[in-house]
Amino acid sequence: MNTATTGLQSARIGTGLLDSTRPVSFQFNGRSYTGLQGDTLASALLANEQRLVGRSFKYHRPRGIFSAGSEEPNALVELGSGAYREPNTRATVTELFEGLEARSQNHRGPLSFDVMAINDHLSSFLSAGFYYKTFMWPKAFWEKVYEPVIRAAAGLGSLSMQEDPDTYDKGFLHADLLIVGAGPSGLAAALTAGRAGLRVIIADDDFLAGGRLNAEQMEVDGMPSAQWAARSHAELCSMPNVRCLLRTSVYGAFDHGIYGALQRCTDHLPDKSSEKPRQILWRIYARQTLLGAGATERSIAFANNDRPGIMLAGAVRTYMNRFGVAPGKEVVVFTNNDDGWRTAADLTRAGVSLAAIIDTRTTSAPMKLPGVRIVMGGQVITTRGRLGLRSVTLHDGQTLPCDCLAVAGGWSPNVHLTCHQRGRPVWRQGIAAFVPGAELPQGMRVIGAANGSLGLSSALTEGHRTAVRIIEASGIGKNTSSSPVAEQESTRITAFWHVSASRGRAWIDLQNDVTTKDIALSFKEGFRSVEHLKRYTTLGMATDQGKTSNVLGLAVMPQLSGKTIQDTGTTIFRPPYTPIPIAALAGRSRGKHFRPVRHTPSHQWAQDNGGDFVETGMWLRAQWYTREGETHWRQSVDREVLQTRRAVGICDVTTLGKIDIQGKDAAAFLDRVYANTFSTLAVGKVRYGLMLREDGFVMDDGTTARLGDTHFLMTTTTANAVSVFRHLEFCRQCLWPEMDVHLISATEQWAQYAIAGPQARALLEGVVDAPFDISNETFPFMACAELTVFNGTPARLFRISFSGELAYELAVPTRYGHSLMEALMQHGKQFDVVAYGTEALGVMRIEKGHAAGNELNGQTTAANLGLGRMVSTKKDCIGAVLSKRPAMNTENAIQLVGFMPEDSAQSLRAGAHFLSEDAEETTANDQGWMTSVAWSPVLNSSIGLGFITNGSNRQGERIKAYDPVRGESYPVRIVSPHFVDPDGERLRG
Amino acid sequence: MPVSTMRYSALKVLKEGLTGNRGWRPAWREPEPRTHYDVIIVGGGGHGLATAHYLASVHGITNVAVLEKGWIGSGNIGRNTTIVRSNYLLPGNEPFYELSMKLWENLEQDLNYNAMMSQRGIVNLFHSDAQRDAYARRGNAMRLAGADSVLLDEAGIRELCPFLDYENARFPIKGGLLQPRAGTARHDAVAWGYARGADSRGVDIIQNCEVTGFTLENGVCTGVDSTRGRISAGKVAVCVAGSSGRVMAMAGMRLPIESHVLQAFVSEGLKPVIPGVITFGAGHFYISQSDKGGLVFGGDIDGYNSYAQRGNLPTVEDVCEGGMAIMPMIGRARLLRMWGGIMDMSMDGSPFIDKTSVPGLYFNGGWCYGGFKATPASGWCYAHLIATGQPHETAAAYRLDRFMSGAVIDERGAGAQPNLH
Amino acid sequence: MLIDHPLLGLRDASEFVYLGDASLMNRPDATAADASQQFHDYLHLRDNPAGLHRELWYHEQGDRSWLIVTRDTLTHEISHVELARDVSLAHRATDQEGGA
Amino acid sequence: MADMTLKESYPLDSLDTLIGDTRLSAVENLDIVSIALPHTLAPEKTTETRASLDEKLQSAFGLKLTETGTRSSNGDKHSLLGLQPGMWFLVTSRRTREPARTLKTVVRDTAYLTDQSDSWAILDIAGPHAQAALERICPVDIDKSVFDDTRVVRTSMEHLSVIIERPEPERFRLYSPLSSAQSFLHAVRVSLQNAV
Repeated sequence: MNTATTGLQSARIGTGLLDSTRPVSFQFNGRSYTGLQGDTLASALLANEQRLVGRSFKYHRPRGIFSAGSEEPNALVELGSGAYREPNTRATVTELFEGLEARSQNHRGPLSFDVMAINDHLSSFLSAGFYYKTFMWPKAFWEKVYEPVIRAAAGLGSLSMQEDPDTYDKGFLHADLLIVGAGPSGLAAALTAGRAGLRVIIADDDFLAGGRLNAEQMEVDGMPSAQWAARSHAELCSMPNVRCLLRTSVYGAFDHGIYGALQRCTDHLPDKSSEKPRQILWRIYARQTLLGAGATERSIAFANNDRPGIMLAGAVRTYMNRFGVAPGKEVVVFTNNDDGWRTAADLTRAGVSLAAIIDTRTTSAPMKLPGVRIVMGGQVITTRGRLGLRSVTLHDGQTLPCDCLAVAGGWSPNVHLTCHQRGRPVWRQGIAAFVPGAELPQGMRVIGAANGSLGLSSALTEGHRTAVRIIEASGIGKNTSSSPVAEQESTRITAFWHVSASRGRAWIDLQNDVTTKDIALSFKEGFRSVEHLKRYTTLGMATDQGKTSNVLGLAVMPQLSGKTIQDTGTTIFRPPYTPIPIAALAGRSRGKHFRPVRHTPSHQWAQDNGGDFVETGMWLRAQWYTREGETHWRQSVDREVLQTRRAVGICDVTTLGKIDIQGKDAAAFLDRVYANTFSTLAVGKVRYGLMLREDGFVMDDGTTARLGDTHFLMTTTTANAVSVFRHLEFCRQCLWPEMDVHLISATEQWAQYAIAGPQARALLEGVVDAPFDISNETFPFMACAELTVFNGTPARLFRISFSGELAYELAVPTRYGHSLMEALMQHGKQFDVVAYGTEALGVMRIEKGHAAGNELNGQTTAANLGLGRMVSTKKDCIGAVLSKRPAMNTENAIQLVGFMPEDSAQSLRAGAHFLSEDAEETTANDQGWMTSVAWSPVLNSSIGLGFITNGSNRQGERIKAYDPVRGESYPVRIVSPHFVDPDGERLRG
Repeated sequence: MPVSTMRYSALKVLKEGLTGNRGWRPAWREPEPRTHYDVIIVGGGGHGLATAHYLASVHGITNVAVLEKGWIGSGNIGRNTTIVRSNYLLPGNEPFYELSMKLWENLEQDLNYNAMMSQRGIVNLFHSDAQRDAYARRGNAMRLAGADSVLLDEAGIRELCPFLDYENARFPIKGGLLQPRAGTARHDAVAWGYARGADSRGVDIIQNCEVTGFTLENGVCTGVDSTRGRISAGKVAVCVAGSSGRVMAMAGMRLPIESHVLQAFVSEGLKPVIPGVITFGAGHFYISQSDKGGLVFGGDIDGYNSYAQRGNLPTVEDVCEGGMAIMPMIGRARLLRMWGGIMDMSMDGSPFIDKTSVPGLYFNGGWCYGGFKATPASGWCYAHLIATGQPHETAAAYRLDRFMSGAVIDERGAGAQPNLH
Repeated sequence: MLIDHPLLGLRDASEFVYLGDASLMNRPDATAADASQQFHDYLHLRDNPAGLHRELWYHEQGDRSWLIVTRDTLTHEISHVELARDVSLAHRATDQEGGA
Repeated sequence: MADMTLKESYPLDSLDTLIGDTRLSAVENLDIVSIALPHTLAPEKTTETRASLDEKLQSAFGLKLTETGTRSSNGDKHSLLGLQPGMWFLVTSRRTREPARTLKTVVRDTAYLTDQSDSWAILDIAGPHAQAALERICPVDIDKSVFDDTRVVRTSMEHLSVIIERPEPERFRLYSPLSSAQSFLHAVRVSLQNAV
């Protein structure tokens, strides 16, 4: 190991596809190493003979590098530091860059001496599902003792607990053909389709196009396979109609040809200060899709098959051929198929010492390997070497010293994306693996190894041929290509899963420490369906989602049940294919940009005048305007209320929903959507409207003005503007399509201001242009008009009042809103005008007893609100019939009334429930609740609105307001909800 | 007749460990169906198994079969986000869920099975005065029903969850409603525990047995036809979340239910991060952390009728946006697996435990996405109804005819539109 | 999902808002003797099929059309899309003929 | 009587900026009026009304009524956007403070009109990276091979309802709700910064 620190890369035996001129230095567990440009973290660690890289989940067994791809179960590290820390990162797919920092995870004390490894010695007490059988006594101990210990021991890496410092982006791509995987079949298909002119997207997880082509010593079209891959990729990149996405994993197949893909843009760059997004989450809309995702090799179950140095045979080839790394000094190959022999061949070719090749088959050796010990019909029984493999023991008892065991258990096609919808893979005995089933996602075809065509030649021709079929079907272009040519290597296999002669634990799922014993136990205890097996043993539930272990587990089951593998069935593959950072799925929708902000036209004015803002849906509204010397919001609100009631106040009510309704049948339409009648409303008049849902509960309310015979302007509450519009469109298009009615939102078109108070008219008379007359006689309460203000600006004026004062609402085209607010305030000075916010608005509407959001909560009826008589009995309307249901019209239904504290010093709180003072505090005795409260500067008292059973007949009664979550309980008296000007003289004055 | 079952304990685990774990026996039998049962429960999910357990253990009715078309626990109890709480608002709901909470608190001792019920609390965040008042109303309603609730201000939330975004949030956190006794439980283990409990008292759990029809004799339900033959019964109790519409259609019934897909998500395993359960209503997001270390989270239903146990991308992204908006420190944690469950969404968001218009046929369903936490009380009250013929007092509001009478239980005030509940 | 809008072609379902069973278009007659029963059934009871489902989608982020989409609730496959207003008008026409 | 007059102000405040090789600019001098064709149950009557409306618009603006999802235009001066069945936006350079009233004298009883001039913030994005930038937020396929100057689309971008058209091969025009103009500008700006 001392060589490692010096950066000699002592296991480097060639340069493979690396750039030997560009050394890259990095750190692992605080020690410095050197690799080469083009290395992964895993290959660089192997080059430096760092074989111990992590610990397993449950038993904390020492683990090394097992694979060369995203299926890696063992070599998980914490990457980066500070806020950039990234737990559970696979060393096998982490592109090496200058200054990379990685740490092993899930151990206490140094990696080589993990105190948690005690679990390994206690393993017989920690068998599958043991925790369901204990930790139950004493009862209180679970949260206090057992669970904290378990939680601390479980988990893998840890988060930095800081905000993710990177930015992320999303995007939408459209293609005639999406090709998943740039291996032999994918490249062949892309070349064919691209040359024919189709819009093609080809995506691959790797930072190099080629897949296995880069890992093998084979030839395509007479050149080395890796060279062919590079050349093909270059040609594809040069085509304007082709988009090559490397470092991009297509993680999910969704309905109707929509795919999710994650492109890693900056992860491999040393400079983390980049302004550009770290990753882009693409949503790809593809007419056709070719899945060329390749295959994943699997292991064989034998005792202690999890030690550092035990590696998949295909991965051994990858490290030698692509990364120029010798995986060991003395290698043994253990195989059940011909592919394992190619590893042996490459090892000897590379001059790595090959101790023996053990083949479970009793056939004759598929190839000659001069000077290599060949054991046909042999088995590896167990292995030795705590922190790294030292030897393997064969079935005949002899022990072979070695530091690397290459295991070839056969290849499993990567069928995952075919299963993301309904597809169920089917077993193909010939290759002893599951292949895609018949039910593929819409528009998807599978090619190459993913389709079970394991040979190179068949992968290339299958990719080409399928692309030709798609071109012909698309009618877009013509095929001009022929299939690339390559030799067809032998892939014969005789299924062999489990060395039954092994005594010790034989690992199936390396990361979750699931062994053949656990599977036997779960079977014994009755957990026999594959789903029960998975859930009881946690097989395949680790970060690799069982890529290397599922099939092995499914194959061991039948040996117990006597069933066949296909009858045993398989668990379902779910997205994502590889784990996706949560931040990437969120994209830009973070912090202040989580959702858009809506501003009213006079937002800037409010900001300049002490406005304090509150979120109302997407809107920002001024809730009050703080003046010099005001230290508490109540001071501001009281001032605004008093000044409005004394003189005149102005409030921005632009956020109210406005719907322009026109058509010959507009009036009749309103009669059907409102509980009360509008056809009788005269032009130039406004009416309060109550809208019900079809179930008879109140949906929304607002005022609607008749601007002409066939022209109405409806206002909705701010909260319901969108849902009411949708509802009206439903009525118009689906229920009464014969009506001549047209809807368009005018919410954004008009800046609207409430002008309320005794001086309101006086103020407006100086604003409205001649000859318009707004005297009480010509422009009484509930009148409206289209006119002009401030010398020619078109405007609409409505005489309506939410505050209970003499009040108007004045609307101008939005672009004049800011200017109007300034002008009104300036012109209003002489009338002692004040700007008031939503809080003062709320105080005044409560003083007046008007219902708002807290009362119109979707659970209340017109009767509850004291508006029962508004529901016309003369006509049908939405909600009329079901509003008559008995339980909604009982004797002691809740009704909206007012409340005042018995002790004037007591301030009321919304959310308090009402009970009789002597009643026991139970659900049965609950009589209602307080909906809205305010401090009334007019009455110098806290006042409230609320619902209480049979309220309108109980005025004057004293009851208890029960508010335990605020530690309060106090007497209140039921009063009229109209605290101010009950007879409404002011608003008519 | 009762069957002897081995008792689980630390000692047992120790003894078996020393003797090579050879002595363990199946957690439940695999019996052949008999020709007749006093009660047939259709559906071997959490609620069905719990019903069987309480029929046997509380009401002494042991001649019971649970018929499951697949493997037990294969429905929503096998695919939920494991949250247990009783923080409801309405009198029709809260006492029922509080009963459930009390049953949860004694579940492990009752079942001799560790379902890892973990009372680490749930907090619902609020962002405005109106939301605060609505939660105060709810918290007080919970107290009236004997549940626990704490209304926290921003400082209280900071103390509980220092890792949330307090500086830069689009919807600033003003506080939250906390229920300390709420938490999570190991969902599969709940099904297995109830199955083992019921089996040990003589209940036959019959897997891979799909009910294909009800046998009706002059209007009375007297049994079922199944893929394993006709089985007669005194009472037939349907309990098939996700298939309610299909199964009740066999009895000629239309239900106030739509089936929708709800997605859920789990991250790679991580060292402890999230203390309890956190819900961020404004961002359609809730999250907890499993004992294995995975962040378990979810949000709204996709919103369209579906019987496919999978959803689509817009919801996935919407949920993760909510997560990043409220706790940007989970950004570099990776989403490991997403899946979907079929929710029987009712017209007011509340469930049904009731007799049907067919004598002898009972119905339990419409749990929306709230079925897991209800499992014990659902079983308890359903068993009570089946055994006594009378609704349990805490479930009396869960009637099928409530839309006719207008006595709806609409927590959200969304009206008769299932995908809004 | 993608919805093949009769006027606009394939559009992402996220542009749409879902309502539910297309039977919600057949609002009962409020003057009928059993109106309360009819409205109860109309608003609350569903076939909720596992298979072909005719359902209402609103193109809120598009042309504001209400569509009737025929979709398989088991596979999510969409086999037919119509403009709800056209269907409603046609339905009315046949009703009137029936009435005449 | 106050002798004040009201000034116009716009949320994008005459923005005109170059990001890399692509230009972002606000358009603030357009009038937009929605034109709705009256419903009638008699198909021939509807066809008649539509024909007469079409004729009036052609003579006044040289614009034909288009199908939903398509647009007609004469240069940048006027354009007609088919946004909904039986509903169009007439977009013209600003001439009056009450365009709906003015247009009424043209179309008379052949259409219902609503002024939309102040409902939308209009943003032009022009340059080599315009399409690549919009690819980050626009779910609809806007590749030049399928999206040209005859098309108009209303869709959802960054949670906002946005109308998009492509008057010229390298220039897109975006209409977003006025109240959230700042949020949408941010979205487009970031898209461009990320794409260039």
